[in-house]
Amino acid sequence: MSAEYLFYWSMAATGLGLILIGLWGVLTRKHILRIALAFTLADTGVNLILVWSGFLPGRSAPIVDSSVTQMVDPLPQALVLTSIVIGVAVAALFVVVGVLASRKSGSADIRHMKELKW
Amino acid sequence: MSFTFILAHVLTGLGALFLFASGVGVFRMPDVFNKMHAGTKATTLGSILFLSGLGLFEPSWLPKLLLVAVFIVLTNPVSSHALARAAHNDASEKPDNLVIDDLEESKGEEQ
Amino acid sequence: MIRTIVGLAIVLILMAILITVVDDYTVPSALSGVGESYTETGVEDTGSVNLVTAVVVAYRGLDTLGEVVVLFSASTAVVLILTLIPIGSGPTPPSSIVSFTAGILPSAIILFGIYIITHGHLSPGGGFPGGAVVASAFLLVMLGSNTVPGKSKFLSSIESLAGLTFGLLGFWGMFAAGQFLNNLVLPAGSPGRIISAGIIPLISLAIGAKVASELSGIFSSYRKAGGEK
Amino acid sequence: MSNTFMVILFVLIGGGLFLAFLRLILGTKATDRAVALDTTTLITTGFLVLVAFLQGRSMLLDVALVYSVLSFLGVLAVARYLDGGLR
Amino acid sequence: MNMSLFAAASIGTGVMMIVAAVAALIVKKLISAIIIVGFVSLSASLLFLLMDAPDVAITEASIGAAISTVIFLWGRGKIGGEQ
Amino acid sequence: MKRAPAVVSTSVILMGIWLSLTLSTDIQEIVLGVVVSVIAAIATNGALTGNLFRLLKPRKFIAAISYIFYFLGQMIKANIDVLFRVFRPVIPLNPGIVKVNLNLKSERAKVIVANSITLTPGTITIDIAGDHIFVHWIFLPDGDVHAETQSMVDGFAGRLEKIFE
Repeated sequence: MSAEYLFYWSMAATGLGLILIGLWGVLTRKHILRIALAFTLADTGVNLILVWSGFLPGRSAPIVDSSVTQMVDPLPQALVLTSIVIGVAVAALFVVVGVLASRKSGSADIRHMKELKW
Repeated sequence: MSFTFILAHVLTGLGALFLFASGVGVFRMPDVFNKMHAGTKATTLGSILFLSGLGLFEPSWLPKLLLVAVFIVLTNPVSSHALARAAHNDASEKPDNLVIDDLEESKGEEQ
Repeated sequence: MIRTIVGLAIVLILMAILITVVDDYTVPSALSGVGESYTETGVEDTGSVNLVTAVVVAYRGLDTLGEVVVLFSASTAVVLILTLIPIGSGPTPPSSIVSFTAGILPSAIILFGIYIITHGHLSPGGGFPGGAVVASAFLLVMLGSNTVPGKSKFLSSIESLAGLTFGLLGFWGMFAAGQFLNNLVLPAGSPGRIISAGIIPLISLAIGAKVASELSGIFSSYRKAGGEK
Repeated sequence: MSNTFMVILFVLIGGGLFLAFLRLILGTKATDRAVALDTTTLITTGFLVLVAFLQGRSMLLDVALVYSVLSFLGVLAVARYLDGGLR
Repeated sequence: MNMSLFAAASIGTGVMMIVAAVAALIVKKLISAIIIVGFVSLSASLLFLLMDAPDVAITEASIGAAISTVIFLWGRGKIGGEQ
Repeated sequence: MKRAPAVVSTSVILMGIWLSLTLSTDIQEIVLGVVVSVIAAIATNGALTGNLFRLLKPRKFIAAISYIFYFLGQMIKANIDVLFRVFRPVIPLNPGIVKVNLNLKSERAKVIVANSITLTPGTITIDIAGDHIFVHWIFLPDGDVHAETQSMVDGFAGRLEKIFE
């Protein structure tokens, strides 16, 4: 149980935990905005896992400098960078559609949004 | 052990102590206005001391750290004031342990 | 109740699967092949000191263009749907302290956002976070007032111009160097200065303007749907 | 900076952060939570600067700057919402 | 030495994030949940910095702190709370 | 052209911010910084600082410096107060909101006073309405509460009046 080991795995555990909690929230909550919040949490967890997949403890950030010799993988970070901005646009869309649906059905509870069922 | 070195230690230590005190205050104080007393004053001075102390350890960073500190001094009281006003305006959020409340009276006069 | 139990069961099953997947995984000691080659040759290839920006803008520039299109369609959808929602009762006016602060701070925040955008190839940052910071300045203006902004021709023209710039820079690379979004149609310069890394700063500016105008457009249409008191 | 001093700084800042976090989770009213959010973000700004210092790279300070400016905006947004300014 | 401090910091932040995520889903008022999710986003930014990803940290801070909070608050204002 | 001094002083301040952001004296950085800060100052009409040239008279400059030191002294006092308060087993509390006058014309001066009060011993500003300011005390002072609060507010307002006249 070296410090490196704990450092590396705590990140993965956090990301995984957030994904699972977000999934649980999406499955069990009833208020539409609560589901959107759970979705955002799962999104954060996925981003953490993606960045973690390119992370090596003891190396430095991928910005070249005279003092830097070994760097972490820049590719997952680049993917996550775009994913975060997309995430907020999708969350905005989620909220707006939720507001519209709750206006149509008269309640924010998803059990009352019958017309969205197929 | 130069003077700057000792001063840097003292400033960072005091700053961290004030940040800790703000956490304790926010945790222990009973209502929202009193929480705000701890959460605003102690974090502001704590951040200034902590950042300038670290700036003495690494003098080339000092301008940027002071910029962060100035931003905190400018913005922290404003957000705290906005929260206080919101807490007072909202009936369900307002604490009930106030000895004197002139603001409530002047609101009553307006209506 | 049954929903909670079923949800918990599904989550637990998924957790067991994930744990078995990562069970025999150890802390790696080297990067994957792609990452290794990016870190080794990134600076010579693109001239950008910040390798993440190099990947976002140069190596994977086409993906970023698609991503900007996704952002554009999402924000267009938001603005369209917002017109279907009935207009509300309008916000209350802020206190004079908040409105004064919201009047003075935006110039500093915009300067800061432009710093993040233009130094994307030198320090952490780039078009996406810088654009978000510039949009936050707009958000601060919105929080410090209770009026509805006028019809923003300026915002939409900035938005179109930024998208057009991105596309044209890409085609310039295609015609001059035979590759869409070729980075080195401009000289790479000496790494570590502002004018270096080919067209990366220009594309960062385009992305920043695009992101800032999209997010500001979302905020301004929220405010319009809120109505006026 | 000696190791002992660094540990002391970590313990003090982490302790403050944890206590403010507890108030964020337990706080009975929404404004209590908002005050706790304000405090946690400011303590975390200090923490970010400390991390940048330990890694010895001045460019990481940009993160702390963005963090402090935008966390102010987040708290202000919550306050304005509670005040009826975001309708 | 740095490594063990960073390990402690990442474990502490991770525990806080998990607890806050659960709290955000079970807390009564939606406005409290929005505030707590804002905290989770900001802590994620700290974790990204510890994972040597300053670009991602800056983006997460700039998006998660103000912009997504405002979007959710607006939706809360338009829909109304639970019950 | 009435705003020209304000625009010039704002761009100077923004240039200072830019230099401390970049931590570099490369000629390209400086040229870009001048361009960006002038554009930002013109676009926001010099709102960041207002006209700073008025402060260049020696009397006002000294007043500004003395205000800063007075404020820093009060702030350190406030923090020692908070420090000793939060670690007591039972926190001494006697809270109340007091309304006092604030006779300042300039909006900027009012905001500075309100923010200073928030950062100094035992008080935060709750609201400003017209010429009145509402102050929350964590522990109400002995004797006449309104007179005490008025003298505390005037401590700031009187010093600021010298600068903003």
